Amino acid sequence: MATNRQLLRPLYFLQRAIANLVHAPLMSLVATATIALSLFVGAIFALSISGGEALLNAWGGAAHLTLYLSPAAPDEAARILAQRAAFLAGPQATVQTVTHDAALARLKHDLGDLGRALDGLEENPLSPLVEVRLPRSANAAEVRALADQFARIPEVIDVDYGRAWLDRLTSLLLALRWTAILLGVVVLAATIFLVSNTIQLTVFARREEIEIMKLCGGTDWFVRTPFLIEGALQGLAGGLIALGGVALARHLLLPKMADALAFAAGMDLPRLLPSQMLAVAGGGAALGLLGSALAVGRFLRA
Amino acid sequence: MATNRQLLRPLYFLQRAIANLVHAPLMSLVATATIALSLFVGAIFALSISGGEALLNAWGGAAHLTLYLSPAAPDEAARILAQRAAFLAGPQATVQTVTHDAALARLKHDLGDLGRALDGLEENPLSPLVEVRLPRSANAAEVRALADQFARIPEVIDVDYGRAWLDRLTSLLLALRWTAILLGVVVLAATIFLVSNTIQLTVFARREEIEIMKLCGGTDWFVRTPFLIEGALQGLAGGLIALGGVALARHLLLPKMADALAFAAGMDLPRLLPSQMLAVAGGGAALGLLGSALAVGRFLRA
Amino acid sequence: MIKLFHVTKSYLGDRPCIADLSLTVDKSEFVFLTGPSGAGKTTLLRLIFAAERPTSGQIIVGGRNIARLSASAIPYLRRNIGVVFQDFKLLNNRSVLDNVAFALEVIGERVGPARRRAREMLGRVGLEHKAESPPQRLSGGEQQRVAIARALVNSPAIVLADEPTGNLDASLTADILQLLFDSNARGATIVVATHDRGLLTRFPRRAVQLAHGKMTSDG
Amino acid sequence: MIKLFHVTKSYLGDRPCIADLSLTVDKSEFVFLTGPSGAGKTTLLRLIFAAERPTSGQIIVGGRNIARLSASAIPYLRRNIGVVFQDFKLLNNRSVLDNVAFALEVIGERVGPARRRAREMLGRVGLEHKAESPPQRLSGGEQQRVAIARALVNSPAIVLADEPTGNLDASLTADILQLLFDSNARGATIVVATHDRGLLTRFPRRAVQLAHGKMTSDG
Ligand SMILES: Nc1ncnc2c1ncn2[C@@H]1O[C@H](COP(=O)(O)OP(=O)(O)OP(=O)(O)O)[C@@H](O)[C@H]1O
Ligand SMILES: Nc1ncnc2c1ncn2[C@@H]1O[C@H](COP(=O)(O)OP(=O)(O)OP(=O)(O)O)[C@@H](O)[C@H]1O
Ligand SMILES: [Mg+2]
Ligand SMILES: [Mg+2]
Repeated sequence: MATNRQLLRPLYFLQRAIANLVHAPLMSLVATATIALSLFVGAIFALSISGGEALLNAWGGAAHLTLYLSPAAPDEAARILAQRAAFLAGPQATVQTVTHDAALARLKHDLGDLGRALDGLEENPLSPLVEVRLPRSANAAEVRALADQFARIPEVIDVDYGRAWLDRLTSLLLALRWTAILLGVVVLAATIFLVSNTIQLTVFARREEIEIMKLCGGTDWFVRTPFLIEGALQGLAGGLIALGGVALARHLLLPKMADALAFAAGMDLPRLLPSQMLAVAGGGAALGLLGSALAVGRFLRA
Repeated sequence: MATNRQLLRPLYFLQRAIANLVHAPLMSLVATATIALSLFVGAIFALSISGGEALLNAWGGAAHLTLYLSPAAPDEAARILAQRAAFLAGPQATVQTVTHDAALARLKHDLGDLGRALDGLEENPLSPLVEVRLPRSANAAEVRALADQFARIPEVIDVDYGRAWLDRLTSLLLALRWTAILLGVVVLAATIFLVSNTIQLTVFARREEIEIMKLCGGTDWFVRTPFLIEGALQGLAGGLIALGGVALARHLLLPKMADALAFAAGMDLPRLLPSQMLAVAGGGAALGLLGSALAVGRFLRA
Repeated sequence: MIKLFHVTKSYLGDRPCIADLSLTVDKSEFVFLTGPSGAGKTTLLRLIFAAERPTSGQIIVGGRNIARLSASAIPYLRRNIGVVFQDFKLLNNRSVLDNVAFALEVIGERVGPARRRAREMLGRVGLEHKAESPPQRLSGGEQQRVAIARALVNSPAIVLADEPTGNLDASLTADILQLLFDSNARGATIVVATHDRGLLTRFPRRAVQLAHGKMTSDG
Repeated sequence: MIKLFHVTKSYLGDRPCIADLSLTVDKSEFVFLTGPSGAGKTTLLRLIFAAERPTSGQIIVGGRNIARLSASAIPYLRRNIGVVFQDFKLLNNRSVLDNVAFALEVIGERVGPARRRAREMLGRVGLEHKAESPPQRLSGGEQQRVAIARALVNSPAIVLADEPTGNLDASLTADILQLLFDSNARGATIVVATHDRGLLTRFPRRAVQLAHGKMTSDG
C-alpha cells in the first residue's frame, strides 16, 4: 500500500513541513504568536492566582490558638491538656501552659499601674489556659480543623482562634478560586478557539495547494501530515516563547514586588516548576497539533 | 476628482463591506472572535482586579481609630478634641468621647469579677480618649492619612489604628496592582498583536482581490475603505459579544460567589458602568479599525 | 479503458452540461474531444478523473466504477491518470521543478529520483532553464508546458489534456502533441480536449465532437 | 497614443525579456503583437499599463511618461486602459455581473447604472444567462469572455488584450474580434497579443512580431 510507504517517510514530511514554514513566514508567525500569547497569559494568570493564595496565607501569619479550661480546673489539668494538644498539633507547633498564677500575673502586667488593685483579691478567678502556636505553613482550613478537635476535648470550655478572621480568609480564598476557575476556563477555551481558527485561516490561505495535491492523487493523510507537523512545531515554538516571556515578566516584576512582599518574609514570587515548564511546552505542541487537525479535518471534509 | 466622488459614497463602501462580510463568513468570524475574546478576557480581568480591591477593603471592615490624651488631661479637653476630630474625619464618621470615669467603668466591666478589685483605687490612672469610627468606604490610605493628622494634634499622645494590619493591607493592594499592570499591558499588547495579525491573514487570503482591484484602476483608498469598515464592524460586533460574555459570566458566577462574599455585606460582584461598556464596544471598533488599517497598509505598500 | 454509459451531469438550476452521453475509449487509443466553448469538454474530463460525480449513468475507468468509488479510493485512481488542466493549477509557492516532482512524490517516489525525473521531463518540454523559477514568473505558454510535464512525468496509463496547446504557437503545439503521441505509442490512453479544429486537420485522429453536452459526431 | 523608446526590461539573473525595443502605436490604431511562447508579449503589455517598470528606456502612454508616474497616479492611468489578462484575473467570490460592473464602480460609476451597462456588455459576449454565476462555474472560454467584457465595459481609450481568444473556437473568436474592431472604429487604440498566426491571415492588420524580446518584423 502506498499509504504505508508514506507513513514510513517521516523525514520527507518533516522536510516538507519545514519548507512550508519557511516559505510562508507570515502564517507560521501568526499561529506561533497566537499560541505563545495564549500560553503566556495562561501561565502568568496561573502564577498570579497561586501567588495570591500564598500571599493571603502569609498575611495570615502564624496562627495562634488559646484553649481555656474551667476556672476551677487545677494547674495539673492544664499541663495534661498541653501534652495532648502538642500531640494533636504535631511536632512543629509550640505549646505553652499558663497556670492560674501565671494568668493573674499576666493580667497585672497588662493593667500596669492599675494592677496593684488586684493585690487585694483573696481568690484567683482566672482560668488556666494552654496556648498553641502553629507554624506559618498551616493554612486556614488546617487551623479550623484543629480548633474543632480541641473543642471536642471535655476539659476545654472554650477555644479562641480568631474565628472571624479565619472565616474571612477562607471566604477570600474561595472567591479567588472561583474567579480563577472562571478565568481559567475562559482562557483555555479562548486559546483553543483562537488557535484552531487561526490555523483554519492559514489552511484556507493554502486551499489551492490542498486542492492541487488532491487532484494529483494525494491521499488525505498525505495532505494532512505536513500540516500536523507544522502545527506541532509552531505550537512547540509558541510554548518556548511563552516560557521565555514568563521568565522575563518575573525578572521585570521582581524588584517592583519586593516592597509589597516585604511583610511576607521568605516568600518569593511564584515560579514554574520544571514539570510545569514541560507542560507549557508540551501543551503548546499539543495545542498546535490539535488546532491543525481540527482545521485540516474540517477542510478535507468540505 | 474621482477620489472625491468616492468619498461621497459612504453607502457604496458600507454595502461592499457588508457583502464581503457575508461572503467570507470564516474570516469575519475569526477576526470578530479574536476581538471578542481579547476584550472579554481584558474586561473580566479588570473586573477581577477591581473586585479584589473592593473585597480587600471590605475585609478590612469599618476602620476604628482611638486617640489617647494624657492621663492628666481634663475631660473637657477630650470633648474639645472630639469636636476637632469630627471636623477632620468628615460628616460620615462617628466620634465618641470616653471620659476618665467612663474609661474606668469600661475596664471594670471588661474585667468582670476581677473588676471589684478596682474599687480600692484612690485616683483614676486612666487617660480619657476619643474614638473615631470611619465609614466602611474609607480605604487604607485614607485611614493612614487621617491617623497622621490626628497624631500631629498636641493634646494627642497616641493614636491607635492597627498599623500592622493596615500596612499589610496596603502591601497586598500594591502587589495586586503591580500584577494588574503587568497583566493588563500583556493582555493589551496581545490583543493588538493578535487582532492585527488575524486581519493581516484575512487580507492575505484576499490578496488576489486587492491585486485585481488595483489592476482595474482602483485607488489605494478604494481598496482600503471596505477593509476599514469591515474591521470596524467586526470590532464592534466583537465588543458587543464581549459585553454579553461578561454579563453571562457575572450571571454564572453570582450564586457561586454569594457565600464567599457573605461577610462583605452590601458588596456585590463588580459590574461595568455604562461608560465602561461604551468603552468596550468602542474599543472593539477602534481595535478592528486599527488592525485593518495596519494590515491593509502593510499590504498596499508591498 | 474509459467507458461512459448514458452519463448525465447537471448543476442545480441549469440545463445539463452533459446529457445522456455514451462513449468508449479503448486502451492505447488517442481521441480528440472538440466542441465550442461551454460544450462540456472540461466537465467530461472532470467526470473521468472523479472530480465530479455524474448525476446519472455509469463511468468505468480502468475497470473501476467511478460512481461507486469510495472517497478514500479516489487518490489511487488519480495516480494512474495524468491531467493537464485548462487553468494549469500550478503551486505558486513552489518552484517549477517541485511542481513537476510533486506528482511523483504524491505516489511515494523518493525526493532524489523524483527531482531527477522531473528535470528530465522539463527538458522535454523545453523548460529546463526555468526549473528554479516559481510558476508566476513564467509566461502563459511556459506555464502550460509545466502543467503538461507534470501530467506526463509519472508515465500514467491515462492522460487527459484540457486545451493543452491554447497558449502555444504552432511549432510548440506540434512538439507537445508529439510528446502525447509518443506517450500513446508506449501504451497510454489519451484524451485531448480542444476547441481548435485546425489541430484535427493537421493531426488526423479519432475526434469526438460535443455540443451542448451531446455528442454530435465521432470518428 | 503609445510610444516606447529603447525600452529594456530584465529580471534579476535572466537575460532581458524586452531588449531595447522601440515602438509607436498611434491613436485609434489596431495592432497584433505576435511571437512564440516567452517572446515577451505579456511583459510588453504589462509595461504599458504600468504593472511593471522598465529597467531602462521611456514609455509614453496618452501623453504621460510611465517611468516618471507617481504610485498614486497609476490608478488614473489604468482607468483609460481596458486589459484582458491572459489568465483572466476574475474575482471568484463575486458573480460574473459584479466582476464586470466592478470595472465601472472603480471609476466612480453608481451601482445601478454600472450593473445595467455590465449586463448589456455580457449580452454582447453571449453570456447574459451566466450573469449570476461565480466565474469558477464557467467554462474556460466563458471566463475569457467575461474578462473581455470587463475590459471593454467602460469604453476605454486603450484596450490591451492578451491572448483574448486562446480558449475560444473559430466562430466565437470572430465574434470577439468584431467587438474589438467595433471599439477600434469608435476611436479606441487596440493592441492584441496572440501566438496564433492564423488570426493574422484571417484578419489582416498591422502585426508586430517579437522574438526573445526583440522586434523581428512590423507591418
Ligand atoms: N460547477 C459548475 N456549476 C454550474 N455550471 C457549471 C459548472 N461547471 C461548468 N458549468 C457549466 O457547464 C457548461 C460546460 O462547461 P465546460 O467547462 O465543460 O465547457 P467546455 O466545453 O470545457 O468549454 P471551454 O472550451 O470554454 O472550456 C458551461 O456552460 C458551464 O458554465
Ligand atoms: N516576473 C518575472 N520574473 C522573471 N522572469 C519573468 C517574469 N515575468 C516573465 N518572465 C520571463 O520573461 C519571458 C517573457 O515572458 P512573457 O510572459 O512576456 O512571454 P509571452 O510572450 O507573453 O509568452 P506566452 O505566449 O507564453 O504568454 C519569459 O521567459 C518569462 O519566463
Ligand atoms: Mg473547458
Ligand atoms: Mg503571455
